[in-house]
Amino acid sequence: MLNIVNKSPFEKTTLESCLRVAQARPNGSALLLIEDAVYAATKGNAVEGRIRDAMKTVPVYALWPDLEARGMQDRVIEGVKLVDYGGFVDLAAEHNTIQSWL
Amino acid sequence: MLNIVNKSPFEKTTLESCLRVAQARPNGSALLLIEDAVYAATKGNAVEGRIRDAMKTVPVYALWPDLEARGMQDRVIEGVKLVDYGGFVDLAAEHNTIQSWL
Amino acid sequence: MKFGILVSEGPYTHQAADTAYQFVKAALEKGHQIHRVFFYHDGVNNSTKLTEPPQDDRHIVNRWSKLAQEHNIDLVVCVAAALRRGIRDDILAPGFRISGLGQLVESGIQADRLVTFGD
Amino acid sequence: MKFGILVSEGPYTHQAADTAYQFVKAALEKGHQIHRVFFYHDGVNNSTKLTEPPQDDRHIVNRWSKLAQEHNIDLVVCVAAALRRGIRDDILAPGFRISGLGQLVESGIQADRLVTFGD
Amino acid sequence: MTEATGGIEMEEGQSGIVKKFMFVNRKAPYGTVYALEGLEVVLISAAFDQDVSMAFLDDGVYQLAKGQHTKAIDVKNFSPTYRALEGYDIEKLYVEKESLEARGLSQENLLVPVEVLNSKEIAALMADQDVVISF
Amino acid sequence: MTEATGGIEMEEGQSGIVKKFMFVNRKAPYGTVYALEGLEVVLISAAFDQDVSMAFLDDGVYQLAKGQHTKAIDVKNFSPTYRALEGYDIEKLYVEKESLEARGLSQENLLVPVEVLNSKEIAALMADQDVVISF
Repeated sequence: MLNIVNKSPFEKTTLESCLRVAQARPNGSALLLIEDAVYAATKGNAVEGRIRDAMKTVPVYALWPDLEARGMQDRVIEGVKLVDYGGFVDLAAEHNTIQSWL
Repeated sequence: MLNIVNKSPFEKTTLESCLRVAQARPNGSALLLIEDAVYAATKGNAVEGRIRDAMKTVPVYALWPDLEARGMQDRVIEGVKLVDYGGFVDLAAEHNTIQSWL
Repeated sequence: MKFGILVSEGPYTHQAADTAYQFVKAALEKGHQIHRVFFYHDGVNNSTKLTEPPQDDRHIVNRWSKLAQEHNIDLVVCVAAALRRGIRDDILAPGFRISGLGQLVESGIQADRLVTFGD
Repeated sequence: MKFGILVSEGPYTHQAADTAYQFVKAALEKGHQIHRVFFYHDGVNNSTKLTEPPQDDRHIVNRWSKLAQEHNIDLVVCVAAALRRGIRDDILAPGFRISGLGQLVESGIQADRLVTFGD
Repeated sequence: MTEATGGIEMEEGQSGIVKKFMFVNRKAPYGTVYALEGLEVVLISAAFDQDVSMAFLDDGVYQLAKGQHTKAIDVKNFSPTYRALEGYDIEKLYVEKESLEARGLSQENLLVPVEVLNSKEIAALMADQDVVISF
Repeated sequence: MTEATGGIEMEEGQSGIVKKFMFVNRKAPYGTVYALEGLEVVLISAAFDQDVSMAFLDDGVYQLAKGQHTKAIDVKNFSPTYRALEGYDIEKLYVEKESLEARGLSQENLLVPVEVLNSKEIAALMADQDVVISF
C-alpha cells in the first residue's frame, strides 16, 4: 500500500490519520509526502519526532520538486528518501494499491 | 473582534490557531462556530475540554442551522450560545471587526 | 448598517457560498444594506449561467441573481480570478458584473463591516 | 503498466491538477500507458477553454489538451459534476469529453493502478 | 442507466474482472460536497458487479449521524441515501472505532448498521483492496 | 491602473477615509492559490492610500521562506513579490513568533525583514483593525 499525503501537518490532521492506520499494520506500506505535506519531511520543527517515529516502521519518501519549490531543500530529515515525478511513478507501479489521503 | 471558524477541529488546526490568538487577548473578543466547526460545540468528544476552557475567557456562539443539519442538535455543550442567521448578522453588527479564520 | 461581503469559494463544493447567501438574506430582512458581494478565488464560479444542478437541489447561481434583482445588490466578480478560471462576460448570469480587485478594497472602505466566507 | 488518473480539484486553486499533470507526463516518459484521466468534483473546471491565465503562468487547460493530442489520452469530465459547476460541451477545450461516472469505475477496473489527485 | 454509467453498456461493464473497490470517506457532510459526490460514485459502482465496500474514518463517521435536518441551511439532506445502499447490494460498511470514539459516537448514533473495526483491522482491509478511492 | 483597481479612479478611491486594513496570511504557498491571489489584493490596496499591514501566522510564515525554486513543479515563483512590497509602501509585515518557532524558522530564514510579535501582540494589532481579510 502506497499512502500519499499532500497536506501540511500543521494545517490538517491528515498525516496523523494516515500514520495511525498505516502504522497499525506497517507490512508492505510506504508513505509518500507531496505538495504541502513535504513540510513534514523537514527538521527542526514541531512534527519532526512524529516522522522519525514513523520511519521506524514505514519507509518515508518526499517529492523533491515540492521541497525545492518551498525552499525546504536544505532541511530534509536524514532517512527520508527523495523522489522526482519519475520516482513517484515508480513507487505507484511498485505498490499494488495506492491511497491518497484526501 | 468577532472570530469566525468554519472548520472541524478534528480535520484542521484552525480552531486551535484562532483560540491561541483570541485567548492571548480575550478582551472584547467572541468566537462564532459555523459550518463544520459546529462539531467543536458538541460534547462527549476529544475537543470538548478545549471549548470549555475557551468559554472561561471568550463567549462562544454556534450556528444552529449548521448544528441541526449535521444531527448535532442534542449534543451542544452547556454555555455555548445558539444563533440563527439573523443572530449571526447581529453579532457581525455588534463587533467592530470581523475575522474569518480561513 | 452597511455590509460588504467576500465570497472565496465556488458553489456546491464548499458551504461558503450557501452561508454567505443566508447571511445576506438575513441582513436584508433586518433592514441592513449590502454594499456589494465580491467574488474572489474560486468564488468567481458562483457567477456562471451554465450551471444546472439536479432539480431537487438549490440553484446557487439563480439564487444570487434573484437576490440581486429584488434588492438591487451589486454582485462583482474579480476579473483576474475569473480569467484564471474560465469565467467570461458571455457566460455571466444576470446581476453579476466583472470588475477589478479595487472593488473589494473599496467595499472594505465604504462598508461598515466586511465579512468573508471561504474555505 | 496502465494507470488510471482521478483529478478532484480545479486548476490553479489547488496544486492537485499540476501534480496530476506532472505524474502523467513522467509515466508516459517511462513508457507506461494512461488508461484515462477522469475529472470529478471541482476537477471538471480543468476542461474549460475560456480559461486565460496571466501570460507568465502555466496554462493548465492547454497543457492537458496538448498532452491528450500528442499521446492520444482520454480526458473524461463527469457529467453530473460538470452540470453542477457550469461546464458544458460548448465550452470544452480540445481533447476533453463529457461522460458519466461509470467511466471512473471502468478505469478502476481496466487500469492496473488508479491514482487520485485532490484536496 | 447507460447515461449514468457513462455510456458503458452493462455487457461491456461486466468484463468478467471483479476487483475489490474501497471508498474511503473521511470528510463531514455539508461543509463540503465530497460526501455527497462520493456517494454518487458508490451508487454507480454497484452497476459494475465489483466487490464494493465503504470505510468511514475521521470526520467521515459524521456522515452517518442520525437526525440530520437541513431545511434551515437550504441544502439537500442526502443522509437517507445511506439507508438505500443495501438495495444496491452495497452492504460492507466499515467504521473505524478510534474515529467514532474520538467524536463520542457509538453504533446507536448511526443511521445504518455498520461493522466497527479498529485501525489495525481497517488497515488490513485496505491493504487487501485493488482500488481505493478517497473522498 | 484603472483596470487593476476595478475602474475606480484614484480621485474616487481617495475618498478621504483612511481605514486600517490587515491581510492575514495563514496558508503555505503553491499547495493552494490563496497566498498568490492574496498578494494580488495587497498590491491593489496600495493604490487606495489606506493603512495597510500584513500578518503571517501558521503556515503563512512559509510564504516568506528563502530559497524557493519552482521550476520543477512548473508553477510561477512569486516569492520575489514580497521583496517588492516596500516599493508599494507596504512596510508593516508582522510574523507571529509562535508560528515561526513551531516550524523551526527564524528571521534569517525569511526573504524580507519583518517584525516578529508574539500571539498577544498580534491579537492586540488585529483588534485595532477596521478590516481584516484572511487568505
